[in-house]
Amino acid sequence: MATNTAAGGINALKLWPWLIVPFIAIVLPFVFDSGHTINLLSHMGVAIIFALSYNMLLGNTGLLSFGHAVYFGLGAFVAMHLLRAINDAGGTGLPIELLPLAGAAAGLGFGVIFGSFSVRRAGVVFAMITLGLGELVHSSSLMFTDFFGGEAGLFGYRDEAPSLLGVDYAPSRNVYFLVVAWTLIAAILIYLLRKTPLGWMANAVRDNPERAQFVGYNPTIVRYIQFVLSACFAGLAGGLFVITNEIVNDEVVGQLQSGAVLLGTFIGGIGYFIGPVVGASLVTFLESSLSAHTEAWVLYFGLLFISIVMFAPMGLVGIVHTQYLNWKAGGWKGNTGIRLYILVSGLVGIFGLICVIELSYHYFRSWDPGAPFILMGISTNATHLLPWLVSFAITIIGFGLMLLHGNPLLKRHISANSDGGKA
Amino acid sequence: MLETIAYSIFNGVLYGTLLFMMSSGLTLIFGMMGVLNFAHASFYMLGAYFAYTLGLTTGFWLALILAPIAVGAMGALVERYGLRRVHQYGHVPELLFTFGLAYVIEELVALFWGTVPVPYKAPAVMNTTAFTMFDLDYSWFKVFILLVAVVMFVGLWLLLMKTRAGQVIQAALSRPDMVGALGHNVPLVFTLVFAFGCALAGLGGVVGGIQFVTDPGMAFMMGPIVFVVVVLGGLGSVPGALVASLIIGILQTFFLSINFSLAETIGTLNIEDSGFFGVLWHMEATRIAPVLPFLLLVLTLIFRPRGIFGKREA
Amino acid sequence: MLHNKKTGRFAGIMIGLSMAFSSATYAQEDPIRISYIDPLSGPFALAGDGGLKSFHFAAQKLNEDGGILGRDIEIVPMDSKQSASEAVQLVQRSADEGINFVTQGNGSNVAAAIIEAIERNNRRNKDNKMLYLNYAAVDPALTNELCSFYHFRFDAASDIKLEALTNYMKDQEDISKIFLVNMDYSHGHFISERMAELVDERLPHAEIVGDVLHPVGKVRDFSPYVSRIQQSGADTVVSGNWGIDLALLVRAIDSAGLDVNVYTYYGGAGGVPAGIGPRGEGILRQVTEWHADVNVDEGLEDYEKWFQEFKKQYPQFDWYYHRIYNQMYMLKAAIEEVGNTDDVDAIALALEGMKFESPTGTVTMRAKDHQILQPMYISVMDTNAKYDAENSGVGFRTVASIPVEQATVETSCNMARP
Amino acid sequence: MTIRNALELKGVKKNFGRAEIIRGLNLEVREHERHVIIGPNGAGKSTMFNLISGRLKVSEGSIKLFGNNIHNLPAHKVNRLGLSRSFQVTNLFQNMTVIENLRCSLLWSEGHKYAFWKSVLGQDSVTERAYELATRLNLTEQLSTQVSLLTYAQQRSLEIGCTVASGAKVILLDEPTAGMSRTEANDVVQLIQRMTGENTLVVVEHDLNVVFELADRISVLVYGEIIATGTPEEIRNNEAVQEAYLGTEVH
Repeated sequence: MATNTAAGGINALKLWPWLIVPFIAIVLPFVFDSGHTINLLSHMGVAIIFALSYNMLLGNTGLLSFGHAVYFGLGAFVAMHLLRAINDAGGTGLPIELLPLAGAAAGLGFGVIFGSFSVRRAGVVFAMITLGLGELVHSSSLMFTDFFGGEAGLFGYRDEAPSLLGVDYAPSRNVYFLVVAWTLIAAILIYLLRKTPLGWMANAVRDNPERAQFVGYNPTIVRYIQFVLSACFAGLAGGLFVITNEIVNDEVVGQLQSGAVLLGTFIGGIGYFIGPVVGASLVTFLESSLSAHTEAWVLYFGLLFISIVMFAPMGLVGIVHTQYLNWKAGGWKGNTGIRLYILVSGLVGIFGLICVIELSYHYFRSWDPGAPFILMGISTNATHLLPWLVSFAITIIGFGLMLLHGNPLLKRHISANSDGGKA
Repeated sequence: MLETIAYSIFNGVLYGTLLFMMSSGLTLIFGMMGVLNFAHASFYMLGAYFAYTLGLTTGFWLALILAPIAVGAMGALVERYGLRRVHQYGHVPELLFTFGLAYVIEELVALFWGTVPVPYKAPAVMNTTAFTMFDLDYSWFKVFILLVAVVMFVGLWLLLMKTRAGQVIQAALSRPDMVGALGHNVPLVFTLVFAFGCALAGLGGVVGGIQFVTDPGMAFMMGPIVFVVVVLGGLGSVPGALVASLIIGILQTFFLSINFSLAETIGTLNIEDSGFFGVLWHMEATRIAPVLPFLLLVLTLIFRPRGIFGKREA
Repeated sequence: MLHNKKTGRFAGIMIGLSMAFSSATYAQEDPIRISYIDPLSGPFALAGDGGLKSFHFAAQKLNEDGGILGRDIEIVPMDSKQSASEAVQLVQRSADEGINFVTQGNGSNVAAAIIEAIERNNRRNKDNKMLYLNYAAVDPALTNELCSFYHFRFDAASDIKLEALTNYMKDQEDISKIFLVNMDYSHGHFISERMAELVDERLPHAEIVGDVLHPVGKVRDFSPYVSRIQQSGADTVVSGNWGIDLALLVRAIDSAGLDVNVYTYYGGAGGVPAGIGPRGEGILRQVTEWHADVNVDEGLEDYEKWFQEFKKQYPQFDWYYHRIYNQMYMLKAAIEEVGNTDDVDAIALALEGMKFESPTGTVTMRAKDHQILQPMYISVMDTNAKYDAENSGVGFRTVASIPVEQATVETSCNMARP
Repeated sequence: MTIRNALELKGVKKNFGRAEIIRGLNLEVREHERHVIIGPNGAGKSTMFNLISGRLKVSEGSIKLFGNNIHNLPAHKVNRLGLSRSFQVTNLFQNMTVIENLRCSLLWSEGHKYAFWKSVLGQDSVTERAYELATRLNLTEQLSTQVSLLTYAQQRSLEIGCTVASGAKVILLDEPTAGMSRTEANDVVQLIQRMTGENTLVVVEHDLNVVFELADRISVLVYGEIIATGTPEEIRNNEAVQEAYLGTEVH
């Protein structure tokens, strides 16, 4: 009995994110009531499902795909054709709430077909096949205009379809709640899939395909089923995308879409269930907001991605998690100050780097580099030496302190402590 | 038809040699380090831009030599301070690193040189007509491209076959795990090979930037094709890269030069130009040509993952 | 106003994160804002950048003259990344910020999506209607099947350009064999189909000897296409290509020493002159509503000053989009006639059928489909032109001017009006 | 003789290019016996294991497992027919814990296949057997330790456990005591005896103490051929063996 209670306690502990996150998700649109923000939130939902499905491949099975948008996009097209048929039938047929299922079915179908020859090998061969397939499907999207609607794409109307719950889906907020519901369903299913024999063996095949063979599993079939399920969820995300956007065109199957999901998933952290959730939300948000504030957003994006790959391959969630474990294990004891110092000096360095980049963009891209412009609240002139000197100085001092002073300090402190502990 | 074939072969070879300049570097890097360098085409782009900028002061001929060296130096820096760090995490992060690097290089190029194509041109003397074939003029520059490619292939071959460094690289290509056993400084060898591969791509850029257009989009467009060449030729095989470059060059040129579709050749058979098979039936060869490399890529990987000349699978 | 944009841009990334959520409510006496939704990053950034600078400049000039109803005009740049779905989101954002006017030009697919998004917004959100001013998307469908009461096109549609072009070609007896090279999407498909009809109808002395479609932005080596042109014996090439795809095509034609004339839509913009340089001289022709040397040919002193001022301010670019001039002044006239910016329906009605005295002649916004009708020019690349295009050392010289009557096509538009 | 053969190799050959590594190998392993393969370095012992377990393809000849041909079958099919193996180098799921490794090894033999509709942790029989195995392996203390953090000897015993867990009747162990101290090796031998019980066991081993302690019968592999098979006693007294192998190693 005692163990049972303990287990129950653990379950309750593990359950709280599943309650808190949806609660926040439902409250959010009442806090930010602009249509654009709600749309952005809906897009995050779609991106989250897509990224979670992607991580079923990359994180769980170790399959790096450069063409996952194929399943997202084909799911979206099939769902869109269905929506248009519903529109044409005067708003009768499948209820709009179930439309994503059509996308999921399409994703599943194409996953079955394309997966059959993609997953025979993992690693680089798989990556290259998905790259080639992605290009092929994207190219054919402009050739087969009957199905793909050419480069103009296809339109449909979500409010001209029957609703299961009698909701009017014209306002973005109602759509948002539908997205939250589907995101939650998909997230729970994907989470549960990780707990099944297939989910376990996917991890096993990722780590050691040979060993998996010697316990009876065919790695190709494990990859294949995992791939098909992943494609199915990608299609579901695509179907949901149709409802939020009401337009589908060739870009949903394109390379940029495939790249974005890879970026988001990796930035969040492929080793964690919530990694893709965090990453997809962040990337969707940055993509729509950063570009409104700076020309250099693609560069920032690239730099963020590279830094994650180089310094934190477990992603943002990984950073937080390791620090948390470290803190819990008492690793912060006596050196919290040093850690804070490293963090602050790192932020100073980043601040300086942003100044340098913004100065460069003004200097090289502006029609009049000499025109005064506002940098971090201060009016400066990019043709003068001073702002450059200051920015470079801040960058160098920030990163210099972090790398040459803070880090060694922390290392010394830790090793001194552990030596002391042993002695 | 003879005209078309002769033309396809000649122009295909020309295009193929350009592909070879880029892919030979990539195949060396992959064969040795196992890194499928997504940013390889970015180094090709840097070659073109460096040559353009250097050429403004030093003239084309000096830039032809200096630009690849500069690109090689960049490559060395990237390997030393970027890839080597990521190497410990495995091949997927390496791939992702170069994937991100490609974005960053493109942005930086657009920042420094602008989004407009730069007026990078061959010296006037090379724009004169060298010969005329079937009423089409060929400039000295095209002859020059062929020449550079031949020199490069011979140079590479000599380097790999006749020098000690080449022996080490060859050994590494067939058994990457054994290089350490040869008693060589493996990280240094890696850096040098990466730099050398990048320099080769840079050389491709110096020439390709003139033949095509030097703009920040050039890497994005060339990138996937280079992969196709490397995979088709067999990862790590330089002769394979040459053959694959030529095959793709000639095949693509041929598809573009002929007027062919199933409907025109066999007859429409009352098949309408709609629906999946209908569209395919009426599809003209010219519209398929650009997709052809990717079709080859997928088919190669399915049926012969080791490529034409490769000894081991990817 | 430029200053304002910079303030917004450099407010700092950290602050930026929180800013995106604060969908600020604006006071009424603020500037009249126009969202500029075009690619400002990525491979198409160049085109978006040029358009943005032209709009900034036009707004600046208007503001110097007192703006509209005494209010300044502010161009709000929004990066569409050349993506239709991104553009749909940006329309939504504009609506949230209370912006009534949207302008866009790059890509008819994006244009179609914006029309849909605005129709949808105006139906669902009656207090905050919007107007779409299209300065460069040329798909005829936008003023035919897809025509909308809230969409106005200030550029000549593709069918009008072909009309003007063939009206010119029919008097050129030396044109006998025409080869079509176009991009493999609806824009190119339209030209290939419509051109075939027009040649049949109108050019008894000419025939089409070849018609190829190639994928957008993927071809690096155009020499195979050139070989086909050569084998067909064509003397004239017609191409709707733009950007790199056109630059590479013309370069390949030049380096093969082929003696053909290339008639294009976009020979003077989007990096083409810079990409081709003097090699396009005598080969490259374009059909446009304007080019720099029209100033000289027609003695437009005031407009030449406008052109020069722009060049001085943005040395990398040229004043290429004459339609932006038309668009801004016609919008000004319409708003001033109505007296406010909120009654979008009334402004649309004011724009309908409006006649405007443009430097190049009278232009009319056709009421039936909201397509502008204007005189057109055929010009050829020429090193002797007074003004270079994109600092390439070559400019354009007028070959023929096409009066409005010869640059008009009937429309099938049957739009729903409020 | 009512005892049937668990494993039967007939005229097996294997070439790598021109080099013939296995040159007409014949071997019979009886059911329930512990059969040890010995031989000098480079004799082809590991290659033989790789051929049997489906890791390599046979150039010529046949391999039978309980009368079924298994040569050139993929490894997972060989496993499902009742054969499992360990490796010279530790070969586990490095990112998983001890108990997770055991669970993974049990899933197929417990008939769960590729199921994605049931929870692994909900399968009581798997859990039960995994804990039982862990107890027999003396790894109860390390249940939730990631295997990469185990000691070498612990990793080796876990590997034996995983091999047994997969439910195979025939188990191949490739140098289970390689790189271990004498006491560790003794522990492993006991562990093997304890764990494998009724199973048929084929072991490649260098340590002759281990060999003679473990083996019911011994085969000697020299240059790709079996030159002798017999009880430990017979092998000890076999002249050919002494000449070819024992004589050169045990001075």
